[in-house]
Amino acid sequence: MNALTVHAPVLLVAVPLLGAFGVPLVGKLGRGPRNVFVGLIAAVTAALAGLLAADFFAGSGAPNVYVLGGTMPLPSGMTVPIRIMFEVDGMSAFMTLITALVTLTGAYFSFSYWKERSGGSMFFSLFLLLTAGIFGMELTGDMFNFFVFLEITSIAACGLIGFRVWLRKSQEAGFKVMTLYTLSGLFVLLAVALLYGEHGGLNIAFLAGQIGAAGASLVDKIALGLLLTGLAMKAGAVPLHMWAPDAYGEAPAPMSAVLVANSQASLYGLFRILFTLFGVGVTLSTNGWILIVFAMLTIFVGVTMALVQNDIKRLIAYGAVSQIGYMLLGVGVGLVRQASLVAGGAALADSANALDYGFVALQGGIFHMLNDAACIGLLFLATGAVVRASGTRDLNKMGGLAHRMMWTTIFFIIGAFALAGVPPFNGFASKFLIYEASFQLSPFLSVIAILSSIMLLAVFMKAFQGAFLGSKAGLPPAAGEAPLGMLIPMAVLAVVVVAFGLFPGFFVDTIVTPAAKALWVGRDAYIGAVLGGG
Amino acid sequence: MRKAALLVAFLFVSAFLLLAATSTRPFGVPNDAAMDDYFIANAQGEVAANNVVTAVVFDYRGFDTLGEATVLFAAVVGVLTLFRKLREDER
Amino acid sequence: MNEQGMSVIVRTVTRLVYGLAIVFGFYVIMHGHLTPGGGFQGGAIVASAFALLLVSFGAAGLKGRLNKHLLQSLEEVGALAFLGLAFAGIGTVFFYNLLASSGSPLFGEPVAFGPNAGALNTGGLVPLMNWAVGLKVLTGIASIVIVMLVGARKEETE
Amino acid sequence: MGGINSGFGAWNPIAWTLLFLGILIVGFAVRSRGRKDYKRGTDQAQPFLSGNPEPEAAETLHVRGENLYWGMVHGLSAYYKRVRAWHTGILSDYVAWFIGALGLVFIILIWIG
Amino acid sequence: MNVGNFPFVIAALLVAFGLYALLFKRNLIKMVIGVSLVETGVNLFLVMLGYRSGGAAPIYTFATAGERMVLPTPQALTLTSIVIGLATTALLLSFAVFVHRHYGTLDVRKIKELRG
Repeated sequence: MNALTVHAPVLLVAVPLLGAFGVPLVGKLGRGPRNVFVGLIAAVTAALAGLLAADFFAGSGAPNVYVLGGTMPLPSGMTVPIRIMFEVDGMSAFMTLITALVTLTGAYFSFSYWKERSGGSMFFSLFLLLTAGIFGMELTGDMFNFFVFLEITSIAACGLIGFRVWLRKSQEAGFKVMTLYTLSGLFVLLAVALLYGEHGGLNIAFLAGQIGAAGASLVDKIALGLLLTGLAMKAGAVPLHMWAPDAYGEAPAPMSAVLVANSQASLYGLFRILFTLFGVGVTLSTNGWILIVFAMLTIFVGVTMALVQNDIKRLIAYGAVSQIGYMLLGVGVGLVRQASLVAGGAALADSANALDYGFVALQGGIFHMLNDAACIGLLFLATGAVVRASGTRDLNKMGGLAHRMMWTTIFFIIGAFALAGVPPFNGFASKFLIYEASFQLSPFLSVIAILSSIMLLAVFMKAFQGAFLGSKAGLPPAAGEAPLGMLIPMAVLAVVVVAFGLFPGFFVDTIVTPAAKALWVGRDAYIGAVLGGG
Repeated sequence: MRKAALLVAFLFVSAFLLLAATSTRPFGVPNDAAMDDYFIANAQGEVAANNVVTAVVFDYRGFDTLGEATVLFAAVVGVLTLFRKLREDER
Repeated sequence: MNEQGMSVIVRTVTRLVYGLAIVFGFYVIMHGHLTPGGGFQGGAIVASAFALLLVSFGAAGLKGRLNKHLLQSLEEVGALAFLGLAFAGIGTVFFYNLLASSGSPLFGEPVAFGPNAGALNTGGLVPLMNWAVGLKVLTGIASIVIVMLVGARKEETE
Repeated sequence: MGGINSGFGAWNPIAWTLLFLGILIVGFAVRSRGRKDYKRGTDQAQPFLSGNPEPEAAETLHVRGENLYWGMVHGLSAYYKRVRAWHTGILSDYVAWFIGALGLVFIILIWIG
Repeated sequence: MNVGNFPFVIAALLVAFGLYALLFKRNLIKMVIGVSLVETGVNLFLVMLGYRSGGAAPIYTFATAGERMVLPTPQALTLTSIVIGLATTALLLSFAVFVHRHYGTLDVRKIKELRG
């Protein structure tokens, strides 16, 4: 048991990889063994993530380091780490929970969703590769290793987007998304190269120590710009969001949810760069304002574009884009507040200002990542069931599905209300924190955020009215309730949504606050865990 | 008009790239080579490999190599996925 | 490039060369821990030999020479072997090179410091990983080339 | 347990849900004291569309998704014309936005910040 | 002889050329070429970072005693990124094949069904 918790970080990457390499071989035995294998791998991965998170959140909160191929972080007498290492702090553990939730439900949803498709084993192989890449992005403590996992997610995601070869739009989306992903990945690589040439190291903690000691040079700032833009692109922030509706809309329904988790992993990388790599010592308040401008554009443009979509998956996809903005808003407000506090010489001790509005904003933004993953996952799965039942994605040709599929309707309503921030669901809990904190920075921000949230409810009501309401006269005769294999994952996500909505305090105290502290005050601990002392 | 704005943005980015290239340390004199000197000094002792680059690729940074093999695997699976044989109802 | 491939000169030269290229590729894989090169480079060389076959003989000339499904299965085997070698040291830590200079008869010999001729029997897990990666890369690139060529061929005829 | 506190505001979903349930109970209590002479199956159950007969065809029974919020989109048409023209599906424009944003971020980070 | 930063400037110019091709070329294949140009520039920059003036290849088999060697890490990183570039290029090209199969054109300005 103890050995398992010690090796959990690397097993989180290695087990999905094992599954991905093995699926094509197991798939030769037929669909049954393949599904059992994939289900087993997904369950084991989720269990490992839960184990890792439970072990961390029960522990002292100090980051634990896993050195790959070596026993100690630093060889004797060295000040620079030479091996790749995984570093798990509150934020990483929190993100692994999100990814585990989305990938598990997506995998089990896919079993009945892909029953009558060709190339199923390739589908699951790509899915497991995507899972492994996301976990690696969230756990690694090495810049170049982060880039490698970024590329793994890019290629696997594009393979999944273009999976339905017979749809011309999917191929178009695949080419566009692949080009943009590759470009952003190359900019990240260029930034890594600049940092390596400047400091002669690749470990995030080492680089953070160097930059914190010497201050950010010009080359460091250019690398920061490259990283910021590249990761914002991969997270889908307006005006770099154009690929996102194509990707989420054209990918198979369960994979759209996983793609959202992928965007959130890039968002995590962005936060890691801004808070840890270019952290408290050299944080420029302009960083926070860049994030806030991205966030405002993302929230407003995403929602307003969603309102005029007539393709239901594209509508949900624009809703997902707008939700990325709320996370950016919360964390950007926290970054600006942190920079001003540091500039004012105030101590960031969490006891002193645990309820400082910057910290609350961080809590809200981070909590909203989890809520958004659950709600968007629920909505995409429900949309997949709807599209499968009605045989079309055009809202003008749908209608009356509520007569035939009651449970899907209920799940869709829950997801829509939760994502639009209707109390008492979980979306409101996190948006509440974001509103109140951003109001302290500038009322304008929270006004825009609240208005867009209301507009998002209108957007989902449009989807709901177009797809579910109306007479059953226009329904295709085959349209019926989704099979149980698709309903159970939706039910799991719905339960998660309601639980987070009814007991937000519990989850905020147990898992969100450590993650927020990791960004708010955790920089020295992150560096010290590798370099010693700090 | 649109093309002009594009050109301006492109020139800006290129200018900043050139700025980065010129303001980094000069060619041939590394800033801080402690990590690489460690590799050169200890590759034979720890990995027992004469080729230091291979020692780095497969031992010190072996996990990157695993990820690299994974990327290649993902690309192969992706290409095979695109060119796979479709069922009749999927044409 | 028509169905029969290219002219007789090219095909003759290919017959002479491609075996040589494959042998050289495997040499590069085998001596990855001693000389420049390694699994990726050697695998790419072998795959380039296959690509040479494809270009000169065309997809039709490849029948019976290369089996696509065999290539794919071999690629998965190579990837799994690499992962398994990474798992070998999980007793200590993932990717722990437990064979290096352990005195075991398999690649376990320690090497003297400083320039030396080098012995093939050194490097611990590194040569094994070279073999796994080499197998994976040559099969992977070869299958990519074959599949894309055949797909593009179908594109032309359509 | 349950509630969250943002330093100057608090939100306790349990309390609000209970309050909502209480209001619901009161509403049902009031409703139960209503008239009892409503009969199903009679003309009372028929919808009264200002005297017109009830339409039969599906498209007249259901407002399609596109027509919903037509007025709002129409009112915002000036904004929507611009923002939809912005979303040309051309890959070069996506790359152009990427490059432009990169240049702006460089300017902000290096000249201002 | 001291060449200053001239090699880095060459790499940056390669990246700029790739970006130019991505921005101003209409053909999908040319855009893929632009992507791989950017990639080549980045790889060149990365591998040049490892050069130590007067250094030899970091391989002890043929080395002479007491010789200073160039940094091995950038070479390893470049090997990785080259393979990654191969993978992305292969996937991009096969996507281009299918886009042409569906749309009958490779002009990027005609492939815009996913807009709005």
